[in-house]
Amino acid sequence: MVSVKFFAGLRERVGTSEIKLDISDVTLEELIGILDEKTPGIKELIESGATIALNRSVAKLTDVVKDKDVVAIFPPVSGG
Amino acid sequence: MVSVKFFAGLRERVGTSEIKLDISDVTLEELIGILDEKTPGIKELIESGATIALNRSVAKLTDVVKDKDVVAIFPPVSGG
Amino acid sequence: MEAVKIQKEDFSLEKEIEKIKSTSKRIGGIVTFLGTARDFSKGKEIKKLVFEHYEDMAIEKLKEIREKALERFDIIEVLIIHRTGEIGIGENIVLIVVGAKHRKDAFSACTWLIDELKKVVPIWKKEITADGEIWVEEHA
Amino acid sequence: MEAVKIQKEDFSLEKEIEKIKSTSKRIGGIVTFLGTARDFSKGKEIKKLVFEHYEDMAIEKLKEIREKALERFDIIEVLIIHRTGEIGIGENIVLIVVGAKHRKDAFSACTWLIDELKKVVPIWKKEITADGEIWVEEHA
Repeated sequence: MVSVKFFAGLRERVGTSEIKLDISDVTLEELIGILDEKTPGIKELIESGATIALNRSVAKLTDVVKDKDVVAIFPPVSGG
Repeated sequence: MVSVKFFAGLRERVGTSEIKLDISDVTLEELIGILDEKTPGIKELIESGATIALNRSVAKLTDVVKDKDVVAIFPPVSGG
Repeated sequence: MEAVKIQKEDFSLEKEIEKIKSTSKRIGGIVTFLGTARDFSKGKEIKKLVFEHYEDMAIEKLKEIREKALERFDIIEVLIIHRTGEIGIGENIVLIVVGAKHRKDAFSACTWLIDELKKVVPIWKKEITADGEIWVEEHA
Repeated sequence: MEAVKIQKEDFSLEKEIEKIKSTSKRIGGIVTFLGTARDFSKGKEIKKLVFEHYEDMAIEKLKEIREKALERFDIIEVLIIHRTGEIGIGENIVLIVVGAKHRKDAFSACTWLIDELKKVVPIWKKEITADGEIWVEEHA
């Protein structure tokens, strides 16, 4: 099981803070494809400037997601 | 009467915090000459890097001192 | 001493400065940056702010920038606190305290830390205005 | 509000920050510089410091640099406090607080103010060491 978290404006646009996917050994790019099949439009939202973190580190689309990993997808940060 | 104040290390080297001089309409350069006659060595101390203020503003040696003026002579500042 | 914190509650500058001071008698300069909630931003009147954060990652990132600052600059100690949740106008948002032997290093590190915090720490600000709520999403 | 002060007593950062905040709700960044007494300077162990000042002129010069900063930088308010007399190791010496809409202006003004204070305000520091007392007289 892989947990996909959304934050802030992206969380509101996606309409949920977390989606659990029963997948493993897929790239982040493939994971986004799977998300988009379940919730059409997510891919576009992500491509319009989101950051993707894998286990709390900023990740590349080619990085591979394994069971129990945590993926976080969020808009540009605006703290401080 | 003109009041001449000394501060910090210069005050300690001169040995007093204030000298009153019954003078008027002399330049600061002349005033230093008068001080040096009364307390030999003051001129040298002043020339080795002191700042001279006339009525609380940094002054030039050619500025003229009048009755009731306050002259202050001090080493480089070191606050903060 | 917890050197980085994310909390709902307000913080005390005085206490954080005392903590920094107690770490070393070599400290000659302490520079602090305190971010506060303004009532106006880009032509809009703000009623309040709401901050959301990605808890685990935000704390890790704060630790990371603190450690980078300690490596990069000749400084002695760094404390960072960021508030989360609802924040009223005039209230404190973020505090960065840097203690160093000399002031120039403290200023450089503090400037670098707040710039870096705004770039890499997963915290988001929502402005609540009379016309609605807006997530601030421009790049730093 | 007294914007510049020279006093024997210690001061409270918290109170000064509250004063700055109360002047405007437009303040988004407050940068402070706090100078403290180090126990070590240029190879000598310091026991305590003694500050002397030329009262009338020092206050005038503090007001002058504050006003120059308010003209030169896009900032909202400035407070400056310098202590005088005996100051023990670890104690506060000087506090500069700058409130601005944006942090960059607050950082620039605060850096400029402490540099300027060290150049033009007639205050002198004496270091009391085990070997004797030394007036610090090097140029800034």
